This record gives sequence, C-alpha cells and structure tokens, in this order.
Amino acid sequence: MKINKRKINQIIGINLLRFFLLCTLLFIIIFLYIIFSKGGKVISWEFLTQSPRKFMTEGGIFPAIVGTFWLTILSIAIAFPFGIFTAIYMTNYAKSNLFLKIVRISVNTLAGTPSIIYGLFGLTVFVRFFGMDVSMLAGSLTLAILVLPVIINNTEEAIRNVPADFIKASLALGATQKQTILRVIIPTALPAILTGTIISIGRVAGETAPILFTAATFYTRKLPQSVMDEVMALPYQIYALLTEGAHPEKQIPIAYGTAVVLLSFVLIVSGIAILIRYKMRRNRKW
Amino acid sequence: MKSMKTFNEKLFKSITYLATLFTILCLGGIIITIFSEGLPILKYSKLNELFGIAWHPTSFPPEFGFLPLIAGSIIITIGALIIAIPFGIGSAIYISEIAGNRTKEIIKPIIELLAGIPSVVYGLFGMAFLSPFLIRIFRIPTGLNALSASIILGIMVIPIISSMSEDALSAVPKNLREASLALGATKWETIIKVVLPSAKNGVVGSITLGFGRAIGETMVVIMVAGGAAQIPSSIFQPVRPMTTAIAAEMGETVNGSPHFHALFAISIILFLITFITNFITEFVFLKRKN
Amino acid sequence: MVNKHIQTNDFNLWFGNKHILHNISIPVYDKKITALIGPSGCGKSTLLRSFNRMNDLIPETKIKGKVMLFDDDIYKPKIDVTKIRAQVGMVFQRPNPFPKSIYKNVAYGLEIRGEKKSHIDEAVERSLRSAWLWNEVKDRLNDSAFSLSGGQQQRLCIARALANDPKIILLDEPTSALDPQSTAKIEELCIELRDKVTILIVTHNIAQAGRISDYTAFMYLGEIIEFGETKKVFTVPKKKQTEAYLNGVFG
Amino acid sequence: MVNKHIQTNDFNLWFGNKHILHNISIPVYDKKITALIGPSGCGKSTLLRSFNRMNDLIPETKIKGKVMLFDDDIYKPKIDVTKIRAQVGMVFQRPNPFPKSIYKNVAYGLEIRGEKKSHIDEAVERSLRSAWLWNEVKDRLNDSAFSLSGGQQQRLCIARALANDPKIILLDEPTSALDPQSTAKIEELCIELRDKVTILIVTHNIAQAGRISDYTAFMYLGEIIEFGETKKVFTVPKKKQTEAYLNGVFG
Amino acid sequence: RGKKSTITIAGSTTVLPIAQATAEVFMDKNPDINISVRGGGSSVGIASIMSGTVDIGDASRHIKNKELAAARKSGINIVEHIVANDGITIVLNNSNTIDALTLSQLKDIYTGKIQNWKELGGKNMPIVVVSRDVSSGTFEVFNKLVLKNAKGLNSALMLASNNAVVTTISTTPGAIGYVGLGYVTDKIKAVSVDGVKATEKTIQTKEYPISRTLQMYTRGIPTGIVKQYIDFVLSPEGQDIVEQQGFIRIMDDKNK
Ligand SMILES: Nc1ncnc2c1ncn2[C@@H]1O[C@H](COP(=O)(O)OP(=O)(O)OP(=O)(O)O)[C@@H](O)[C@H]1O
Ligand SMILES: Nc1ncnc2c1ncn2[C@@H]1O[C@H](COP(=O)(O)OP(=O)(O)OP(=O)(O)O)[C@@H](O)[C@H]1O
Ligand SMILES: [Mg+2]
Ligand SMILES: [Mg+2]
Repeated sequence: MKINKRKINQIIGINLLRFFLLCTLLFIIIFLYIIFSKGGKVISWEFLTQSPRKFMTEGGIFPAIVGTFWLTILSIAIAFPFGIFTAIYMTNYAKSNLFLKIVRISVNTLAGTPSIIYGLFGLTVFVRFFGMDVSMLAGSLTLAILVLPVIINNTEEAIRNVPADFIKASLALGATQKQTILRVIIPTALPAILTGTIISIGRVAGETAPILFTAATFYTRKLPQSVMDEVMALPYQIYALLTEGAHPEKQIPIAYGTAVVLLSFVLIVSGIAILIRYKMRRNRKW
Repeated sequence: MKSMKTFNEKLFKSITYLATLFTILCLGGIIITIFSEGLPILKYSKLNELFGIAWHPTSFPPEFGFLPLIAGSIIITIGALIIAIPFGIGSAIYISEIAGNRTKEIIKPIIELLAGIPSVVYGLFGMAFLSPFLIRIFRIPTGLNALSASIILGIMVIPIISSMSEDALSAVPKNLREASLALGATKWETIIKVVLPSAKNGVVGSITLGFGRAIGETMVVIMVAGGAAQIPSSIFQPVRPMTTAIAAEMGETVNGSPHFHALFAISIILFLITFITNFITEFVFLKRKN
Repeated sequence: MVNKHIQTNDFNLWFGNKHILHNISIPVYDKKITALIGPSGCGKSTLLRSFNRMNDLIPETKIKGKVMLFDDDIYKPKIDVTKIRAQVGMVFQRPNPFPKSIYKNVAYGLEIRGEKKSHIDEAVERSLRSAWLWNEVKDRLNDSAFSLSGGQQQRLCIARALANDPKIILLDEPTSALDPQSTAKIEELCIELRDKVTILIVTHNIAQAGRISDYTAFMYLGEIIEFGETKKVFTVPKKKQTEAYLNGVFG
Repeated sequence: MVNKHIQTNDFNLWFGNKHILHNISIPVYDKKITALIGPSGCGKSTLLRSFNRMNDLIPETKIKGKVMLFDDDIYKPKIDVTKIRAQVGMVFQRPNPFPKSIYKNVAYGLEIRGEKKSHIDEAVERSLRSAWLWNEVKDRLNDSAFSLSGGQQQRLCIARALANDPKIILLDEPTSALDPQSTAKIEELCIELRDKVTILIVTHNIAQAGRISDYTAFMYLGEIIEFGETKKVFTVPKKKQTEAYLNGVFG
Repeated sequence: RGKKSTITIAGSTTVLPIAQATAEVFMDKNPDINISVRGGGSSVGIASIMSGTVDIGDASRHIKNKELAAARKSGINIVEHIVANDGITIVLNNSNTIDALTLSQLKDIYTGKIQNWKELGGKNMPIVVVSRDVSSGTFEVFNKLVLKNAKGLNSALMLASNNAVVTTISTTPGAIGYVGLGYVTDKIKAVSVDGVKATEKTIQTKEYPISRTLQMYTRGIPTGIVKQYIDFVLSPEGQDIVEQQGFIRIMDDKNK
C-alpha cells in the first residue's frame, strides 16, 4: 500500500515535470511559428536589398540591415579587447582579494544593469557630453559597454576552464607568466572565448533600448558613410513600425518581416556558437 | 636581456590592469551619470512627493509620484515570475534529472537559443498577436495590460531561470543521488528530498536573476504593458513600469527640466533594485568563489 | 559450509558496446566479509554496483546472466528496484552525507518509506550505535552532517545504510579518502558488523583486504581471476596474475 | 661518495597557517634515482615542488630554510625563477601535454626562450629519442598530442622536460594514471635516464620505489622520517613508522 | 556648410510620418540629396535645432518662450514653419446614443468626475475611458486643450496607437476615446464638441476646439536644399502627402 503511494507520487511528479517542459517547448514553437509564418510572407529579395518606400509601407529594410551590421561589428570590436584583457587580469594577475572583489562586483553590476540605463548613459555621455550626437559611434560605444561584462564573464570562465595542469606544465618549463598566458592559456581558451563572443554578437544585434537615444534613426535611404552618421537598425525598426506611423495595417506585416530577419540572424549566429561549443566539448581531450 | 623580459612582462600586466580599470570606470560613469542627473529632482519636489501615487509629469503643476511606476514594474515582474518559475524550474529538473542524454543534448541548446531572442521581437509578438488574442478570450477592452506584459516577460525569463537552475541541479554531485537511490528512494523522492535542496541556492539565485532581468526589461513593457501610470486594481489594467516611463518620455522632456531629472531619478531607483537583486544573487545564492 | 547470500551466474555487463564484466560467477557468503581486489578499471565497482542495480543509472547498460539475492534473481523483469536497494546497503568511496542534519541523514531511508516517528528515532539511535558514532554525535543530532570529520562522515554513511536494516552491505573503497586512524576505525567496525550483516568490500589496499576479509576475489580486465578464502589467496595464489598483483607489480 | 645535486637545510613551508613541511634536510644525489614515499597528504608533492619553486603559485606560501641547487640557494631574493624552472624538469601525475602538436609540445620550452629553429628541430628529436618516443611519433610530429595513448603522453611530457636539457627531473607519481605496460616502460626509462640526469620521484607504489630507486626518503606528516639507500630502508627500516608503512598498515 | 547634400530631421513623433513621407518623395525627385528622419520628441527636435545638430526640428507644439529666449540669448534665430493641421476627434462606440459633448463634459469624463453615461443622458453604462500614451503627440494636444493640464484619470487605458484606439472603441460599448481625424471610420462614431463637428474646414479655421498645428523649425530663414525641402512640404503636392498621413492640410491661401 505504502509502496503504491510512493509509486503514484513518482508518476504524478515526473509527469508534472514533463508537462512543464512540454509547455515550455510549446510556447517556443508557437512563438517561432507565428513570427516566421507572418513574417515569412513578407521576405523577398527586394525586402532584403531595398530601402523602404511609400512611407515605410513598401520596399525593404536594407539600410536597417546594414545599420545593425555595423553597430554590431563596431561594438564587439570595441568591447572585445577590453573584455579579454580584463578577464586576463582577473584570472592571472589580480592579487589583492579586495580589488578582485571590486572588479567582480562591477562586472556583475554592469551585467545586471537594465539596458535602458545604458541608453541614458550613452545619451548623457556620448551624445551630449562628448558631442557625438546621435551616431553610430555613440550607439556602438553604448552597446560596447553593455556587452563588456558579458565578454568578460565568458572569457573569465573560458580561462578558468583551462586545466591548471597546462599552466603548471608551462611554468615548470621556465615560461614567464605572460608567455604562459599568450601561448598556453589564451590558445586553449580561444574556442570558448570566441563562441561566447559570437553569442554576444546576437545579443548586441537585438538590443533596442540602448540605441533609442544614441544611434537609431527612423528613416534614411543613405547607407552610413562614417561612424558619425545615424543609422537605421533592425530592432528599432520593429519598434518604430509598431508604434509610429499612420498605416499599422501595412506596417505590422513589415514589422513581422523585419523580426524574421533579425531573429534569423540572432538564431543562426547563436546556433553556430552553440554548435561549436557542443562540438568543442565533445572533442575536448582534457 | 633580463630587464627587457621584465619590462615586457610589466607592460603586458599594465595593459590588462588598465582594461580592468576601464571596466570599473564604466560602472562609475553610469552611476555618476544617473545620480548627477537624477538627484536634482529634489530641488523641485520633496522626497515624500516623489513617492506619491500620481505620475503627471506634464500637468500644471507637474506631479512626480513614482509609486505607480514602481508598482507597475513590480506587479509585472512578479506576474512574470509566477509564470516563469514553475515552467523554468520544472523543465530544468526534467532536463537535468529525467531526460536521457539524447533529449538533453537537443533541448538544452534550444532553451539556450531562446534566451538570445531579442526582446523587441517578444514585444512584437505581444502587441500584434497576444494582445488581440487576450481581448477575444477575456473580452477586455485592451490587450495591452499587466497580464499580457507578465505573460511575455514570463516567457522571456523561462530560459534564464531554466538554464541557470539546470546548471545548479547538474552541479549536485552524482554521489548524493546515488546515495539516495541506494537507500531505496525513488527518483522523485531523490529529486525532491536530495537534489533540489542541494541545489537550492542556485535555483533561488536563478529566480532573483530572472527578477532582475524582468524588472529591467524595456522594450517588452513599453510595447505591451499599456502605459497607464496607475496603481492597477486588476491584472487586466494597463500599467506603466519605470522602464517605459524612461524610454517613452525622455524624448519629450526639455534637457534639464524637472521632468528630465525625474526620469533620471527613476533610473536611480531601477538601478538600485537591479543592483541589490544582483548582489544578492551573486553573493548570497551563488557564493561565487574567486 | 556457510550460506550463500549472493550468487552470480555467468553474469555479463556492457556499458554501450564496452563489455565490462565477463562471465562472473562468484558467491558471497552470509555473515562474512568478502574483498574485491584488482587494478584500477578492472570492473570492481561495476560488479559491486550490479548487486543493488545501481548500474541501471548508467544509460545503455546491458546485462546477461543472473544475480541471485538469496533465491531471487534481482534482474528479473517487473521487480521493484527500490525494494532491492533498500535491502542492500551501500557505502561509497568518498563520504557522501546529504546536506541535512545528522539525524535526517540516518532517518532518510525510513522517512521516505513513511515509517512512524518513534520507530525512526529508535532506528537512528540503533544505527548510530552500530556505526560507533552515537557517543560522538548524540548531543548534536541536528547539526549539519558536514560538521563531522571525514572519518565520522563515512561512519555516518554506514549508519545511514544500517538504518534500513540491510542484510548485506556493499562498500566501495570506503577508506581510500580517509586518514590512517579513521581507516583503522572503519576496518574494526567492519569486523564487528560481520556478526550482523554480509559485507562485500572493494579495496585498492591489498594489506587491508588481507587484514579484514574472509574471502577474496581478484579481478582483472573484467574477469574474476581467482576467488577463495583470503588466507589461501594471499599465501598460495593459484594464478600468476594474482601473485603479480599481490606483489605490487601493477596497479 | 656521490655528489649532492640538491641539498635542503632545515626547510619549512607553510600554506597560510598550515605548517606543511617541517625542518626538511635531505640530499638528492647526482645521477641517482631518489624516491619519495609516504601516505597521502604527507607533503611529498609539496616537497617536490619546492625544488623548482612551483609552490610559489599557491597564494600565501611562506618558507624558511634553504634549498641548494648545486651551490645556489634557489630561494634567495631577486633570483630569476623562470631560469630555475627551466633547469629543473618536472613531470606530473596525469600526463598533461598542451593541446598542441607533438612537435610543439616538445619545442615549447625552447621556443619561449627564442632558440633557433634548427636547434629546436634537433633538440626535439634528441628528447623524443631519449624518452623512447621517437620511433612511435616521428611520422606524425604535427598530430595533436592528444592522439597519443596515456603512456605515450606521459613519455611525451618527459621528452618535453628533457628538451630543456635539465640536470634534474622531478616526477610526481608519473605512473599512477597508467596501465601496467606503460608503467613498466616508464620505470625502465627512468633507469635508463639515470645516466644523464638526477631523478627525484614521488610514488605511492612501494614496490615501484623498491624496483627503481637508489635512495628512498619516507615522509610522514610533513617530516622526513627516514632517508637512506633503498636497499637498507626497505630491508632494515630504522623507524617503526617506516616499517608499518612498508607493510601497508596505512595509506 | 558649403554644398550640402544631406538634411537631418529630428523631433516630434507626430510629425514623423509627415517628415518621412515628404522626404521620401522629395528624395525621389532629387536623387543626390539624402534626408535622414528620426523621432525623439518635440523637445528633442527643438533642442537639436538649438544645438545645431539637425537641420530641421519637428514639433507638435509651439516653441516655448523659455526656449525662444534661450535661443535668442545664444544668438540663434529660430524660424517656425507650420506644415499641417491636426484635429482630434472624440469617438464613441456605435451603440452609444450620445452625439454631442462639451469641452467641460469631456474634461469631467477624463478626470473621473463623470463616470456613467446616464449622467450625460445616455444609457446606464459605466464609461470606459481610453487615452493615448503619454508620449504621443495626440495625448499632448488632448492634455492641453481638453484637460487644460489637469490630472487625467489614472485608470484610463493608455493605448499606443490611433488604430488601437479605434479597435478598442469599436469593440467596447461604453468606451470613449480620441483619434486624429484621418482615423475616423464607420466602425466608430465621432461626436461634436461644443456643437462643432470635426471636419477639415472647422479644423483649418480653428473653429473646432481641439485642433492644433504641426510645425518644423529651422535655424534662420532656410536656404539651399533645406529651403527646397520646406517649400516642397508646403507645396500642394507636399500637402497631399500630409493628408495621406491622416492630417489636415494647411489653408491654401494662408501660407506662412
Ligand atoms: N559510466 C560509465 N560509462 C562507460 N564506461 C564506464 C562507466 N563507468 C565505468 N566505466 C568503465 O568500466 C570499466 C570498469 O570500471 P570500474 O569503475 O568498475 O573499475 P574499478 O575496478 O572500480 O576501478 P577503480 O579501482 O579505479 O575504482 C572501466 O574501463 C571504466 O572505464
Ligand atoms: N594549495 C594548497 N593550499 C593549502 N593546502 C594545501 C595545498 N595543496 C596541498 N595542501 C596541503 O598540504 C599537505 C600536503 O599535500 P601534498 O599534496 O604535498 O601531499 P602528498 O604527500 O603529495 O599527497 P598525495 O599522495 O595525496 O599526493 C596536505 O595536507 C594538503 O592538504
Ligand atoms: Mg572503483
Ligand atoms: Mg601528491
């Protein structure tokens, strides 16, 4: 009798968990299905390669694709070296526990700070104080600071996962710390660092709030000529199409189409990263 | 020769040190910015007025009561957690404890992938699909309200809670599970009595992290929450979370006006809330080691 | 002749395609200590875990042959695995108390079966006494189990297993993570427990097997090379490999 | 009398407040194999690592006393630690080749010192030959080091250490993760290398110490209990603890 | 600035569609000129014009005296160009029996003093108040002209777009809301305010009480391509576009 009750508990419990998981997967499927089925209709070669026309109700989103591309590349290019060096410092050089703690709190605080606050910071400091105005540069810098903690945390973890054995072996052979870092630690951690960085590319590409006041423009036909130009961007475009303009019935399908482009980009990029990471874990011999 | 070597070593170390200082500087910059632009609101409005229940920044005289905005944020966030916790933790347990290796290898990346979906796309989904859907189901005047924002935010937070809880559960030593099973416990008993309690910190940490994420989310709420600055009496009413107020009103304020400072003051509150939850997550629940 | 408590018949085990255990046929005698020795990776732990079906946890495990517990094949279909595990105690290499109080650790097996509180109290005390831990912990039963030293934790794990009142206890290198004093204590404890339960112990420490066991089985590459009374196996081993192993040529 | 290669004088070491090594004074003789034995945690690895200052990596390490390498105190201030480490080869318990090619592994020590390519090529071949690995890998020097078996990896690590042309090699349980065949091969290799370098080896396997070493030091709780020629220590140990340990009473 | 080939426009999101749509046609006609249009809000538009970071600042309100004074102080001459009229129509569900309201009744409804249609002689039905998001230009006008900056009802639904208002009103019997004249369809009904029905004419003449103008600001009298563009917006062709975007053209004879 008692055994029975325990068995029933087990069956109920496990099925409850299965239910939660299946629902989660169902959410995902419904979500993706709706976005892709509604947006897929809009996607065409013209949509991807042309500027918007007829008051944003026709034509394509090419300037927004280009804008998001540059914003992403620039911000990662800015954040990457800072992130790597900070992680190297934290894992290899930081001696004082207090300082390390301060750095860690800073990084974690940055990581948890809402993106709209980055937007305010970018507006106050880059756009106004440094007079960059609404520009790709101001937006990229803002986004760079936003992903900096992501890159640091990821790189730090990658470095910490380098087996201590390798480091010991290198030092025991008479290598200096810098040599050990550059020749053993970083090369070993590199695949993990890069996959993490690729994932943060996806993150940057999809951020909207930080570029609201710093980089995004509603409409332009011209592709950016310099970093001081303002740009259209995919995520902002989705937002703008839904909340501004006078023709929602025509704008919503375009918003869906834009979302498909953005989502595909993000999913492909992070999918690649996850695949690499998965392969890497499989093939890892240490 | 040797001095060259030491110079190189020192130079490299200094570069990494400067990068680290830069990181701290960024945080410092953010804090200084929001405080120096936010605190001046006290020149125009007393502290107790700031925590009043009316947000009428453009009326005459303006009223800058933050409570409706804070309430909006908190209500939506709690709603999101109510949705995300069972689904997030439930699926984490299933993935970590019950699913076979095969299933795990497929589902885990899918959930991770989900975590990367841009919030504006969720916002689109909420605005263009969920909200009309809710109107039809509940026969309510607007689908842009606290409920739909909670649902969307909840879906957004599920992957965060799920993948972090999963990490915590997987980190529970295998030998604890074995000990329990070897004593004749069923899998369910092992999960409930041994694995979950052992992973408690990580699991709770995932919830506080989810809280921080949800309360700081801007695009979803600005698009879906409805935007009425009120303390709602039902979940079908629209609310105006702090992030919405900041993002939507910043453009309409005159630089240096009371309204401008009030928005920065809200960002201080928002920052403090996320800072504290973050701090709790990291140092109480995750006990990150050096 | 003593009773057989366990008997395996041509038992084979695979993890996926890896054939780990080959035609194992050994008895485990009632109220005796049987030691399983052999070099690392030879399958000692795997064999031990076959006796309470803990290998079921490893995906893609296949078996062939029988393991008879008294007169029941524990691998027969539709058997209640939790029941078997409750009858067979197990102690692992590293002490693995639950992150709960000392009391809750020992009570665990009984609580999940929904025993009465009074019965549990009594069983906890009895088991802790049997594991020679009662005097050391009786005043702090509600302290976390992690407040105990390594050796105490291992005895707590033994007490936890004893609380289920098992007829047989499986120990997998129970002392390899412990200091000499704790090791000695656990060895004595095993000898003492022999009166009540059958003990099967895996050990890397040949001297330990010699000191405490009545029977010894020597395994190599998944096979039982030699099985017999410890005295005989240690003094006049029949097989070359056994002799080599006992002399420390490998492992 | 043979030459002393290393001599420690009243060497003490603390990790934080934990006093790990107590007044260690032993010699390590030139072109001999010295074995360090003792139960787990007694400080064997720590002592070994004191000889190339690898303990510096552990925060809050304090030392007192001297370690003389030939006639130089390696703990004297302002010494170039990397130079000392380059002179002293070290091989660890688990084979730890870098995730690079076989060639790059062996060349590592020379490359970081900026040696010429031709010199490196030659040294790589010489070291691989000395480690008995040349024939097995000469056709695939650019393959990943992880494509080698465990035993080969360990020999690769020995070759990597030899490439620096060290006068002394420290081995920390180099065979404990290996199978019997690989173990035997490494033991033979050690004996062969003795002609060229001084060897200090930590081992848990008493039989191994007996087989290959010329001198044996027995450590217990951070102290050297006994040091002497292996033959003597093994047959007529002067101290009770040594005897007990050799008989497998603890550890 | 020499031979400029780009114009940057920023400001009011209400004017955004006008600026965007006219820019598009203007660029089609002048392929070597590029116009970038971004939102930000009226204040951003005026601030940007003062700081010189844009060529044209859009605003759905007139420049404030304070702002004008600040501009004068720094020697900047800000010129206003009214480019469109915007009238806000009060709309009800088709089932509602009410046809006319006064400004003060509206104010009472939106501040919560009147909560049931029967107080206005209609059915016994609670009033569901629908408003626009605080950041929208439409809200701004309504707030100023109807509420006279009094505090609005906290529980009003704040909807993000004109279309959302139309949909909500058409499906909610007791609802009242406001939208731009261009959005009125037969799914909802428009009521007269203070006895005046909202039409193009009544809005142009300011007879209809809830109407305003939309403007573009430039630094000094526009020259070169900026002038070309502004002229285009004010031309009949530009004004057709204004109408297409749901606003009311400025009176033909009264070009400023
Ligand atoms: N989960 C597993 N999946 C696949 N193979 C496994 C697994 N666990 C163990 N094995 C393999 O089974 C063989 C026997 O392992 P087992 O742990 O039984 O050895 P052992 O004799 O207990 O060794 P040790 O003395 O090191 O504990 C080994 O070759 C091991 O690699
Ligand atoms: N990084 C460290 N920090 C603090 N204490 C340490 C550290 N490494 C080792 N110890 C302590 O130093 C003592 C000696 O350790 P050591 O590793 O030298 O022992 P060992 O004789 O090599 O043992 P084994 O045979 O298990 O390898 C142990 O008590 C250990 O707990
Ligand atoms: Mg084992
Ligand atoms: Mg050691």
